[in-house]
Amino acid sequence: MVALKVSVQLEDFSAQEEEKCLLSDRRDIGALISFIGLCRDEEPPLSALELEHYPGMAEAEIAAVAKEASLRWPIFGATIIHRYGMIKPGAQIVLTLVAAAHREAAFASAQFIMDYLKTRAPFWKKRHFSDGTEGDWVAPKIEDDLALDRWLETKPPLP
Amino acid sequence: MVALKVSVQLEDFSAQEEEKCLLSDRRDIGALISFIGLCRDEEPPLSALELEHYPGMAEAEIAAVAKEASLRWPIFGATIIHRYGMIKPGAQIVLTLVAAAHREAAFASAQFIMDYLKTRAPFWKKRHFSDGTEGDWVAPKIEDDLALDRWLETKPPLP
Amino acid sequence: MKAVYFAWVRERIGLAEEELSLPEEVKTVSELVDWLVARGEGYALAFENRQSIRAAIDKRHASAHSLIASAREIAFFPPMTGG
Amino acid sequence: MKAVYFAWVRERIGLAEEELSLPEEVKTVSELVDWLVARGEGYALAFENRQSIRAAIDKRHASAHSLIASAREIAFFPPMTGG
Repeated sequence: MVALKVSVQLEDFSAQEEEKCLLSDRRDIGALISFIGLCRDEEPPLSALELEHYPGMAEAEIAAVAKEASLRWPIFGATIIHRYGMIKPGAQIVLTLVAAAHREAAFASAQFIMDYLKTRAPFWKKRHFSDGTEGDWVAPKIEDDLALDRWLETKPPLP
Repeated sequence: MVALKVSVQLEDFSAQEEEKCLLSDRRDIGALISFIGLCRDEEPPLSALELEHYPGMAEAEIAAVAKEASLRWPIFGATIIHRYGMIKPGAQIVLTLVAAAHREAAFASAQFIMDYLKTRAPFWKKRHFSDGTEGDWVAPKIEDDLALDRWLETKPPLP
Repeated sequence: MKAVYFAWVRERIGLAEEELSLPEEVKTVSELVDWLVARGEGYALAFENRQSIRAAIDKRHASAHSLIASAREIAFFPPMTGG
Repeated sequence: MKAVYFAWVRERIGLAEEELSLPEEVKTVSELVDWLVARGEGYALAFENRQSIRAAIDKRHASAHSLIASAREIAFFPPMTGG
């Protein structure tokens, strides 16, 4: 039984609380990876990033990516939390936790989850600037599409 | 200026405290990776893993690996803590934190640090079993040497 | 059938969602886009670069050729930028 | 010159460290191992599989051919298993 937890939420999260929850009292976990994505400030200065999402589909897509990771690597569990709403520079946006017996599976699946989440989960970022103006929508990065290529070598991509 | 912190210590560590320290009040960090290596229980059941180390060389080798990671990837900082002494199943052994603007550099350098640390930092694990017997020394895994190969493609190995 | 729009597709169309009564000949996502574009300037602007617009049928990723016959909800949105 | 031993090398030799007074002809790590092996059974056992033993000179990784002339501290240990 692989413990997969997905949450799409307005509130901030505590990586520590989630880690405790994922580890519970297991003594077979040798590697715990935590990835936290944060809101970076930019030039011109941001007052916030606004994260829009597609309720229902966002949860389903993240869950599908987590499930796929658990089929590709021997992991014990994964917790993925993605926030929406107005997020200030320095604040947390996304958390991916993976617990496994060995570090290779933990690293690979955490990176896989982040790569696929970036290009499959329906979230969109809009910049709001410190001078009060509403900025543009963040454009997707070409590197994010390229990042998927590394996973194609071993197995077919998600449908 | 890349903030590199290395500690080899008997006491347990708090990943959360170290993360706070590494993030400080920066608003340019977009990705924070935390890797925690834990003592897994085995068959026959362990009472503890005893971690022996070479004082002075352990710190120096880990610092050299962290420095090399900071030269290979654009990262803002890294914190590496490795414990020694008697460590019970479920307890923490090693922490590697990396902060960067983007996830690619954070993932790659955290994995690089763990791979090199495994094979270069002078630590040795001895099993102690629940029935009171002192067990054997943990043998190095062939995968740990193979894990280094992936880093040779891009740049020469550490001296 | 309900249509939902996100991010700058929503802004350009000026609606977050709407009920659509489609003529029978609109069978695929691509044909639905043609039909929407003909409805007005906002739609035309939203779909001016059609390759960059993604679609979902009942909250699952769809392609231009996907059939919409039994769809309850169809979504249009720009490439995703989460994570 | 100080010699330090770790893990099962330490256990087999039965010492964590010792002061060595080396004859002049012992110039490399490899020659030092030969000299140690000749000292007794514990040493011979510790170095019975020589390729698997690692050495460090003044807390830096060294090879079998490294010169030990100016070394203050030389260490011998099995392959590392930290992390």
